[in-house]
Amino acid sequence: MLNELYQEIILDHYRHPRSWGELEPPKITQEGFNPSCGDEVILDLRLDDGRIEDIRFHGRGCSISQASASMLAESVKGKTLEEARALIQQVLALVKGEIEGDPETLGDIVALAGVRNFPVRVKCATLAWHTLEEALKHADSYTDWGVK
Amino acid sequence: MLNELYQEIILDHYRHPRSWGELEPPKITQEGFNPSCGDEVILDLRLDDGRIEDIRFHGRGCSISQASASMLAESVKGKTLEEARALIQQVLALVKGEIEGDPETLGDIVALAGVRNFPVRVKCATLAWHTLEEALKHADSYTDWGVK
Amino acid sequence: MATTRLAIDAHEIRRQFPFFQPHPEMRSVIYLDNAATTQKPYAVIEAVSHFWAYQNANVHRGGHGAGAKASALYEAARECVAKFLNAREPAEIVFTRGTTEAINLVASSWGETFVRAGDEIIVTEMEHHANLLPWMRLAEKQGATLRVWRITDDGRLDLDALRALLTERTRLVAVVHISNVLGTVNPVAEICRIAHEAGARCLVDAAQSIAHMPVDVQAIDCDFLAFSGHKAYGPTGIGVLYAKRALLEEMPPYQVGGGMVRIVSWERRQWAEPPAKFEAGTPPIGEAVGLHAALDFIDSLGREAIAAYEHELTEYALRRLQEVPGLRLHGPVPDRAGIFAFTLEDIHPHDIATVLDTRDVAIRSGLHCAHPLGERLGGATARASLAVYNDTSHIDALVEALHTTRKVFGYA
Amino acid sequence: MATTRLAIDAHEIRRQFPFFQPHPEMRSVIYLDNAATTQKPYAVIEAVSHFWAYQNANVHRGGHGAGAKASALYEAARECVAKFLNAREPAEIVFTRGTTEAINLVASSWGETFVRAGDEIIVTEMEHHANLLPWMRLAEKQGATLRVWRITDDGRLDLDALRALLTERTRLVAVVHISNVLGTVNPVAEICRIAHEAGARCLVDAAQSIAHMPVDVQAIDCDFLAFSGHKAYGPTGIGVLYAKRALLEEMPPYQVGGGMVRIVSWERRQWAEPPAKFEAGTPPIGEAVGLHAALDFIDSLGREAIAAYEHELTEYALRRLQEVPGLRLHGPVPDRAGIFAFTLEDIHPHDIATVLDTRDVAIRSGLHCAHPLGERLGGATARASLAVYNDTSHIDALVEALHTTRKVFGYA
Ligand SMILES: Cc1ncc(COP(=O)(O)O)c(C=O)c1O
Ligand SMILES: Cc1ncc(COP(=O)(O)O)c(C=O)c1O
Repeated sequence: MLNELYQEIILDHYRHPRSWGELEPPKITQEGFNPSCGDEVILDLRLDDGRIEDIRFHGRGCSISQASASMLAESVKGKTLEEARALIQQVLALVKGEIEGDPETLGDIVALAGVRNFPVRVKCATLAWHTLEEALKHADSYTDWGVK
Repeated sequence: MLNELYQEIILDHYRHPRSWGELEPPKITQEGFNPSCGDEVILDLRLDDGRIEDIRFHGRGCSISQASASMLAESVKGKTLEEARALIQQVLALVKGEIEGDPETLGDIVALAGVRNFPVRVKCATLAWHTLEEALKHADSYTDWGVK
Repeated sequence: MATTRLAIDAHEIRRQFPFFQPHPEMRSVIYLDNAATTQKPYAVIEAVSHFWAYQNANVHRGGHGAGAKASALYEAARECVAKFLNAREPAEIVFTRGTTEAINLVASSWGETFVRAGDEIIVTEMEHHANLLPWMRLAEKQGATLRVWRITDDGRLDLDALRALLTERTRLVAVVHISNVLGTVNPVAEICRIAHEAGARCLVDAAQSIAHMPVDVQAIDCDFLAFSGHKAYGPTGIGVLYAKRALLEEMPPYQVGGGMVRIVSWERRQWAEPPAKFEAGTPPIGEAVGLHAALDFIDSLGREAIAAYEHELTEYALRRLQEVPGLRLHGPVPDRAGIFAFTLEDIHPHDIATVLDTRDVAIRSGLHCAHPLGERLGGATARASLAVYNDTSHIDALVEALHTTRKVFGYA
Repeated sequence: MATTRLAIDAHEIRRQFPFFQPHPEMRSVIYLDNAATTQKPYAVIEAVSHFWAYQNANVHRGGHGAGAKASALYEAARECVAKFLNAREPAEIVFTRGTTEAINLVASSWGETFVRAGDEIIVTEMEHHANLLPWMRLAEKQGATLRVWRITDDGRLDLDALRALLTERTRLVAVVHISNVLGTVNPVAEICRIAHEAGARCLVDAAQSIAHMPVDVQAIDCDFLAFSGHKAYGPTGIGVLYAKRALLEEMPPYQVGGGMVRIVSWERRQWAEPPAKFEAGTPPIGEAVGLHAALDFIDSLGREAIAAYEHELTEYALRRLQEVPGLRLHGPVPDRAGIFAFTLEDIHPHDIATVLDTRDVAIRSGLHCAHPLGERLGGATARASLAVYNDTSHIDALVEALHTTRKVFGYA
């Protein structure tokens, strides 16, 4: 069970986060916070023509929350808003055990399914995804990507 | 037991309090209050030459607290401070069941012994007496009886 | 009284309470002091004991499974309260020590932020100190004015009198749902509507109504509502403040400490979201579990059924009390709740209570923490108050003991 | 470790706790989160249940025997606390919800009365939010200045640094007795003496010391002291503020409501005497009964014996923890209490706690409600904390689980 939670790929993303850092403005910044454990994920996005043109993240917290953010950043870059929204739903369902993950389409992300047996850690795995969901909610209301 | 508590003499003092009212200045006023039930007794005293020259009381509360105050006022008027202090100690001991009361010396006051079986009501019976005790504590420090 | 017509069987209900079981150390008591506090069913006592025995851990900021489970139990209690009150969401429920703390919280946090010099606060003449002193103090502190909404001679509130009191400076109307002395059931939904029309907020003190009738915050449309667990078959140490989400958002914290803050550095602080923002320190966790069980107990009987049953019992009590010569009952008749404050001849209420106590009938005497109302009524009163486990035999015992009291005091 | 030399037999003590008994629904847990909250002995759970079942009534303003008995139990709890702390009289003991409320009470009532613009308050860098945020807020409100008494690199307080901070404008020194992160035991008696010499008051946060060593308010000579029941084997929902009588006399009430007022009319109010003045509304009655039982439990073991036992266990833990490669322990060594905040390699503390939880070892992770200290230490830590029912086998299990954690994260 533990080995499922802390798979090599999770630890790798934790130790070597992809797309770590902040974007230069103009950008959308969305902060995510898990009050029950203090985990923090901050996403910087640049949208263009209905696509996530660039994305970076920073934050602090456990391996799960940070690895999950790293996987998110890696996987949604270049996707359309619609594709990103669909992916979010898929990942949330995966993590909650509602669907089985397809490694073909999800790649590294399937490793997040390991939290299923750790109810307390589900929120760590979903934090980044909920944060992106929140950011995209407002996507239509941005006229200038640099200012909220 | 009830009939011991509410003896005829108690009800008589309750309905026809002796020495009810206030004194004209100069006087000592001492307030007594029982926070557990709200009973109130206010004593007005005039001392002269080491004696309780005059005393009045007013207040509000149950039959026990008011009858006890009435008995007090009736019995200490004219007594020396020393005699009054001795009487207070005797009454407190009586009410707490530490001594048997002598009707010869105590008169009506023996009726207060009826509270012994009602622990909650002991404070009602002792309120006036503790109030007098408090007033006499300061007796030596009064130079002018009108001003505390 | 045909209790069989109703779903409530008080005798059956008393079997759910250890207090009413024969016990070698205790004399059995006819308990008519429910407005002060109610007895607790086994279900509540056992839920609390079970928590202390096997589920105990602190909430917030996990680390281990026991902590996560305790947090889940604590939040489940909040959800239960939210449903019980028909709040829009659990975040509108703040746990406090009781009604008193809930109202102090509002007076301090909301009041000191939104009530300014020259503003007005309306309180009724029948308020308990808990819904009076916080507003008196706030008014003094802010230089605001307290306006007293007087009661009618039969112990009711007149809505036209409220309309006459409301001005554009009125910030709040503070009103008790059921008076803990008069038994008056106030039309709080109408009061809120009238207050809102005038641009004022409305706080409802539901301490005496919560366990005795349906209380729906959306139907009432109050801005704030407060109650205590211990008057609703639950433990002491816990109560509830309901407030509309938008109000909680704009209110500053009340107490500050652990659990109500997101970030603290020497330079800056960021408060947590409501309701956490208002729950500094370790909350009453075991007590929340107990309150949850208490509300489940109430729901197992049904609040409509409880109200109907207590209504019939109240009618019976009114009839029987009126038979006692020299008994003067305060409050409206017949339309009222099961709280009966009265005097009997010239017998002081403490003496009434003492005589009744020797007959194992437990009532309360005094000013019932509503001194201004007490003054209006002419001083202390004796008070009997009902709960769902009482029945007509208890009223009979009360009346019998009142006759005894008359005799002890020499009345024919 | 020769536990036989000591009067404490942890195995025997665990038999007094249901939490440590085999239970069909529960996995047995090695509980090392005692700084968050302790488990409860049968004696406490039963005292509380017994109260709810057979002794329940509201306190204050009698009327019946049950009420008088409940009041007596409540006041007996206060006397018990007074003796436990060696206070001069029970009136110096105010019941609160916990440490957090006790300190908020002082900051609000005493602070807003006696701290003026330009005054100074000293807090240490190792304070829990409960003894930090109230002073931050007070300083802002009053225009006073918060001075931070920094810790040394080994996690102690330097008394000369305090002397350098004190000025004639210093009104208060707020200091924790035992740090809930570092385990540092602060010399509070000396700190009080130095504060008093400079004309300042001193408040001691005894949340982490109360159940682990003798605490004598006259020996410490603190002006205020606060602790929580739930960290001392008692229930949640109750805590204690000790304050010197003269201070309570001159402090205005904190919350207002029933029970803390003698007379209320529309024109005037007269507050009750302390401690009633500070206990508005129905107090935590059942919780006070539980706290009484909890302090009796502690006294049945003896605080000297507890301190000696936990000291030996702490020494053992320090030795064993130092064997774990990559483990970095915060706080002073060797002279400290049984609270161990640490990091392990680059493994995030939440992950440490999760791995330990799978091994049924319950610890806590995070910033432990002491954010400024957390910043100083470099972020979140894992924290294990001891109580009298722990023994060396628990430390062994902790160390074993830490080795497992290393392995899971790929450390040899
Ligand atoms: C040192 C210290 N002070 C204060 C507190 C707050 O105690 P409570 O949450 O019981 O109010 C704690 C407990 O977390 C603590 O460890
Ligand atoms: C109408 C009313 N409001 C408020 C209170 C105060 O409740 P608590 O003492 O539980 O805070 C009471 C109970 O005495 C009450 O009857």
